Amino acid sequence: MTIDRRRFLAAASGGAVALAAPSLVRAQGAGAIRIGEINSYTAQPAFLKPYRQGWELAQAQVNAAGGVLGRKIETIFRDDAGKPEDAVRHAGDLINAEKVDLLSGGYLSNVGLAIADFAAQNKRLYAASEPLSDALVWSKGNRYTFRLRPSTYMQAAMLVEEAARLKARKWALVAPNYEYGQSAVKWFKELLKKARPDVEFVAEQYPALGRIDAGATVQALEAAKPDAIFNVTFSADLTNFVRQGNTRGLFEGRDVVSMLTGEPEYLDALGTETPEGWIVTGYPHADLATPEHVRFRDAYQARYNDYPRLGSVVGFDTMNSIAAALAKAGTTDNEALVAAMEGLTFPSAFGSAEYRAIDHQATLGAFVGRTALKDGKGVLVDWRYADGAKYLPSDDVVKTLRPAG
Amino acid sequence: MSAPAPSAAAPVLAVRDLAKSFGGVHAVQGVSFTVEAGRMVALIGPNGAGKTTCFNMLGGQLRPDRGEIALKGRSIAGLRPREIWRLGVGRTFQITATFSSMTVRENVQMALISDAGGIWSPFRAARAQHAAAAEALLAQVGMLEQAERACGVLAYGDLKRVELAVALANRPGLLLMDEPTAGMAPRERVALMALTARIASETGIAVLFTEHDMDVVFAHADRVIVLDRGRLLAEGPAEAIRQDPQVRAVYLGSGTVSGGH
Amino acid sequence: MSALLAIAGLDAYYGRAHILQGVGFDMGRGEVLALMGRNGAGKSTTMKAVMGLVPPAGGTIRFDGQRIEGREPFAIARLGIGYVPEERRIFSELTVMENLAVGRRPPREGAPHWTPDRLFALFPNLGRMRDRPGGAMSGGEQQMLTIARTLMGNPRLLLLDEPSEGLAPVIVEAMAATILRLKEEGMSILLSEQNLHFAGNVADRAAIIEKGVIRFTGTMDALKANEAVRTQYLSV
Amino acid sequence: MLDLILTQTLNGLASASSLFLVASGLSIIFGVTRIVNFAHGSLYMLGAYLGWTLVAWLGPASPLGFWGGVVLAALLVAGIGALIEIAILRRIYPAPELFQLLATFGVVLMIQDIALAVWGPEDKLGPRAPGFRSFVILFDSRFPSYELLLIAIGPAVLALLWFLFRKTRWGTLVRAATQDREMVGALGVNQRLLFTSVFAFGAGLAGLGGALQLPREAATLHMDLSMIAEVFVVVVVGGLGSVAGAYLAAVLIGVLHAFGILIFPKITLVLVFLVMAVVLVVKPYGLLGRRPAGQPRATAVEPLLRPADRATKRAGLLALLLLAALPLAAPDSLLLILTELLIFTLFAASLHFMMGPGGLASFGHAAYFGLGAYGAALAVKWLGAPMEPALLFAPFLAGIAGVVFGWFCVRLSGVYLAMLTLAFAQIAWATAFQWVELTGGDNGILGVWPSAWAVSKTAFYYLALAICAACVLLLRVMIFSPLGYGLRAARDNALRAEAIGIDTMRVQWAAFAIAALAAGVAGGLFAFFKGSVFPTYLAIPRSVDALLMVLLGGVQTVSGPIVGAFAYAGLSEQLAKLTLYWRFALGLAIVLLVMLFPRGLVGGFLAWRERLGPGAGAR
Repeated sequence: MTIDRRRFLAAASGGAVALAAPSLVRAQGAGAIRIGEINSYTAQPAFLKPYRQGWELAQAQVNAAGGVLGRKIETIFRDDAGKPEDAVRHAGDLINAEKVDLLSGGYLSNVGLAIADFAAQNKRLYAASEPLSDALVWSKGNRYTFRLRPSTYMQAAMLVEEAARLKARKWALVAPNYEYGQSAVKWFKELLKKARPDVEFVAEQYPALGRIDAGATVQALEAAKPDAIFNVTFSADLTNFVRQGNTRGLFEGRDVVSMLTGEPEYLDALGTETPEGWIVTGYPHADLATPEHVRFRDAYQARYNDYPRLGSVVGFDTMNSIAAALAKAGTTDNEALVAAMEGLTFPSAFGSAEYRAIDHQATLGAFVGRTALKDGKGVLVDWRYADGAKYLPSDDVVKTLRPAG
Repeated sequence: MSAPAPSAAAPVLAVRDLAKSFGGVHAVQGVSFTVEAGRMVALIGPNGAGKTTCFNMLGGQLRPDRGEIALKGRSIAGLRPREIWRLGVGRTFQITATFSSMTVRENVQMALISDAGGIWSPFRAARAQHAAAAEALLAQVGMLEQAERACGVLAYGDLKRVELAVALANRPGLLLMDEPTAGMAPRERVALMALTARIASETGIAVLFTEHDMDVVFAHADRVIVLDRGRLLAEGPAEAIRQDPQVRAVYLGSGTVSGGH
Repeated sequence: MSALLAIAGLDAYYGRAHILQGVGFDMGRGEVLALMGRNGAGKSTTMKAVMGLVPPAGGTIRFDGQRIEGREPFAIARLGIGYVPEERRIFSELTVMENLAVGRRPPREGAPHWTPDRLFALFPNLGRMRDRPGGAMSGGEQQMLTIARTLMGNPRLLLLDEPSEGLAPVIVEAMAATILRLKEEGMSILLSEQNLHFAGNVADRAAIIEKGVIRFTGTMDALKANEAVRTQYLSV
Repeated sequence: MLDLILTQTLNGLASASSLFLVASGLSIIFGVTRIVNFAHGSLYMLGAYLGWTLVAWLGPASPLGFWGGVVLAALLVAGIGALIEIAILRRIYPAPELFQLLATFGVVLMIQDIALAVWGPEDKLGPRAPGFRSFVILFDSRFPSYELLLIAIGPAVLALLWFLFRKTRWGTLVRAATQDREMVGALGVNQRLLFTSVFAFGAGLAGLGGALQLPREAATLHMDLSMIAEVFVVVVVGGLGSVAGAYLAAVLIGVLHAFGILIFPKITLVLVFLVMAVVLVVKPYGLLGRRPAGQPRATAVEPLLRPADRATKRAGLLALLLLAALPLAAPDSLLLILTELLIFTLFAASLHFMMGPGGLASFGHAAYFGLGAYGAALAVKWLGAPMEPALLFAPFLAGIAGVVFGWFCVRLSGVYLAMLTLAFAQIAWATAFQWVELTGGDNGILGVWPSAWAVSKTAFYYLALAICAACVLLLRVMIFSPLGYGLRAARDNALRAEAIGIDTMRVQWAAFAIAALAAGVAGGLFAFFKGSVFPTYLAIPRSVDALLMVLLGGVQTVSGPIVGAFAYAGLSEQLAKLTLYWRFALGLAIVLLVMLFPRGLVGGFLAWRERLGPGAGAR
């Protein structure tokens, strides 16, 4: 169990802003548009510190350009500590006490689902930035919820494309035992089986999130003698898993396909332990030279004297997409906002993307490549951009997947 | 209070061949004795002689390995304390056992409520139940003036009297008193035992007590049972026991330092 | 020569109950003083206050001329006061030898020096059960062990709280003999007692306490002669 | 297959070592001070973080730098332990067990924020140990040599501890103090120093355990509570105070984990707590533990419990009227806060019922709250029930759990009982967490919204007020009924209670079930209030919330839980708004409250009123 970080909002994250909010309101005139942003700031700091910085960069840019609808944008940050219970609590507080206009955020999939359900009940727009669960827009999708990042389905599809080309027939799987892990494994198995009917899955491990017993887990995978491994763990679980796997030679002579591992937030933590040649989704922050990205990276570097992580991009893009929706709707009325969001094209650090009207999923893509060790740091090499729009099922299939319509 | 008629012929308590061991140590081995209605019987002996073990088997706190305990002809060996109590055995403890979060009156009420089988009513106020009967018992032991005090603040001697009132709440035929005067001043000892003797003779209760104070034993016991190393060493009227050379050797000593003037 | 132990105006509370109300008496070196009184009169509390186990609310306690009230128990013990509590409180999980080891302190000037061997001479029973856990001993043996354990600290003053309570008469006689032996060694002993016979056998002087106040001090003979005091505070 | 069994056994043994180091420290501290040190996991975490810093500073590549850093970290943690003992625990040894536990929980909160401030939120992966970077080939597979080292360290420390406790004077004194600390002092041993040294020693073991983890896993801010939960299991399974038992249990749990991963990869958590419950049911004092010997020194004398006097009754009625009138004036946000407070008040009152009059300290009361919530949610999800019947199903499920768990729990008392309740709560939590098909696991169950008439905040507020007030009053009536008296009788003196015909166990069992039922009502309301249920509803922090509310209010007063619920929930709410480091502040507040109000707020108030004079009136 994780520690009780209930109402930890004040601590590492948005407390100062939340506290200072009344004075800010006065300083900027009473008309600021208020966004209630809930995220696992303390539970997943590696991703969410950059996320918040990216967010604040975008907000500063929007406000510097005169805001939206002639009003500034202001964000109340709340920490859910990785617990859906706390997220729901904050959502209620943000709407009822802080009187925010809309909700955003969410890192863990279960947290995202909880906020989405709350948003639907309370008829508030919820711009889900990071939670990857497909259920968020499909099986449990609702009118008020939109999601920015490529879902587990999309990322699984991107990875399966590579995995299907491997010779490996016997696969072992390891995934955190909650919504994101379960859904990633489900799609990976389904899609890979479709692409390669000859594969079989010989071992599956589901450590509880944040509690992996890495040595025993590695041994259990090793015992199944797979040709390849599909990994979904991330953060501290990933670090511990990789170290034990390296020592025990689990990855030697085996292909490893791994979701999210190419993101700088997780590669940085691995440092010299970074395994080479894993097929991963990620973000080549140093090498990506599109004009949009360079502009973003320079601004970020200038403001924070640090390179952006993927979290920075997600925060930046979420904020910008909300601003774009507000501008398009011309009002903060949530029903109008929902209408504006459907089919909204918005600028992103990876180029422009769209919130699909059919399932509220954005078409933002991800980078697929291989891990490598360079100067003691993990990097993403041989990468390509996989456009999200290309990794979604056909509209007919989507309609069956999304009962909410 | 209705009581069985005193009868010397039928013993209230008849113990036969009682035995108990703890991991190879024979704490009590084959002890037999009887206690008659209206009589005060003292159980004495050196430390470790088996008095408390004996008492705990009579009260149900311990299960005997062997032997028979008959209460008015009915076997109670191996029954639980609460079952034994329901059959009419009152008990006081060496270290007084009362309910500290209740007043003196409530302590007695508690016993009366339990006696009436009224524990399992969750929605009535307990304070109103059996109040008069509780006060009558307290009057009997001379504690009525202190009825509203907390047991936690009572003097030791008073606590012993409360315990006596509680032990009498189920109109027992047999009263077991483990070291009833331990830790009391001499004057209090006499008062308590005189009170007990009076109640015993008035109501025909049989009383069995253990005691270290030989003054108390020889002043109040109708009969004395001496245990030594788990066995019955001697049994008889107080005066005979006091003179018994065997008892003097293992227990009473020369009498120079510890009473029995 | 000043008194070994001089108590004056000692006040102590248990919660809100005023247990000691200005207790005062002196004790000479090599003397055995019996502190007498009924249960709850304040005997044990007086001893605990001397030992620092009950914080005195007022008054002074001098040991060998030195003020000791308010000090911690271990500091008081190190000055040479040994305490044998009423409930014995031996370490039941520890063996006889280990129990003695806990009490061991360096030799002390002006006090007999005790070793396990010397103690086993005094309590032959204990010598036969050196490795027996304290919990597996009879009440009388435990009482002997608790005294032996305290003696290992080589005290100059021994506080014996109700040494005869709850013991069989024969053991009580042995206890009296032990106290007399210790007295021969030059030990000063303060004992609390309800039993006049026992006190009469071992003590030089008596102090009678009643409701936290000292009502009488004098020699044992004076007490025996004073019928009025005996009946008022002690007698049957 | 055999190879795998052997390797997994070794993996289990390696995990067991750190577990054992931490557990033995906890066990030793408990043995002497009788304090269940909740902060022991925090000391373990500090060991890891300090180790990380020191090793980096001394040079991770050289053996001296690495091992020197590890040892230094352990010593530093020992010093921190000494500091905690001197500054806090030393002052509260006479307080009741649970209060001490509460104080150490305050320390947990403080250390969490301190660690966050010092090391930041990122995980810290330590370097590999020099000389143990690689692996050996065992049973045809690679086995890290560092894990082998860990396997050896466990028994080595066990042997060292045995020697220390059996063959040194310090050990003899510690064992003596375990039994009777006051007597040890009266024999001339500076027992304060002894206690401090024991605490420091135990803390040092935890620190060493933490520092030794560095090459295995990253130091994170979550280490503390996840370790303490496991260590509690180990210590309780092994037997509180038994070092050898702790080793045995650590090995058992470690190996169980390793094989659980092979056989039941999805229910490893349930498995561990299930084993704990089974051990406690079969051997209530643990594998090598013994029934606490002898008399508990200075048994707490419980104060008189009297029905409310007229002034209190009036105040209560007034408060109720005020609450009823509030929606006329209060904004929605305040109503939401109050609705939550009302639900927590019932939750606290339900725990108080068994803990105060019953003397049954539950450490896992969240189980019944959570099962109530899940009862309601499952009824909605699987049976499609509307709110009204679902609200009835909530206490039903919680009550059944109360009846089943209670049957086992009332056979124990004190810390052992608290630990068994914790084990059951963890089973319930782990089930909710890992039985994904039924409960949705970590995703929880969403869409548990009230019926149309109760959707508005005002309507739901009135619903909560009516149900909570009725239940709290009912609990109050029960406290003063014969059953409540019987319950207090069983607590005050079980020997006497049995000797006057009271079936103490059955009475306590009933109280347990009633408390569970009431907590279930609160949980059911909470589910509809929030619209969703999650495993966190049954987790340790929620149980601690309940304990805090009851203890802060005062266990031995009837109004305590009500005051405590408002005080605690209000306090944490306000602190969160006032300071960035609210956990530190809350922890500090808890520690101070424990030191200043050992009888709780209401208890303290009553004592104060009593001191004003006899004329001030009864309770």
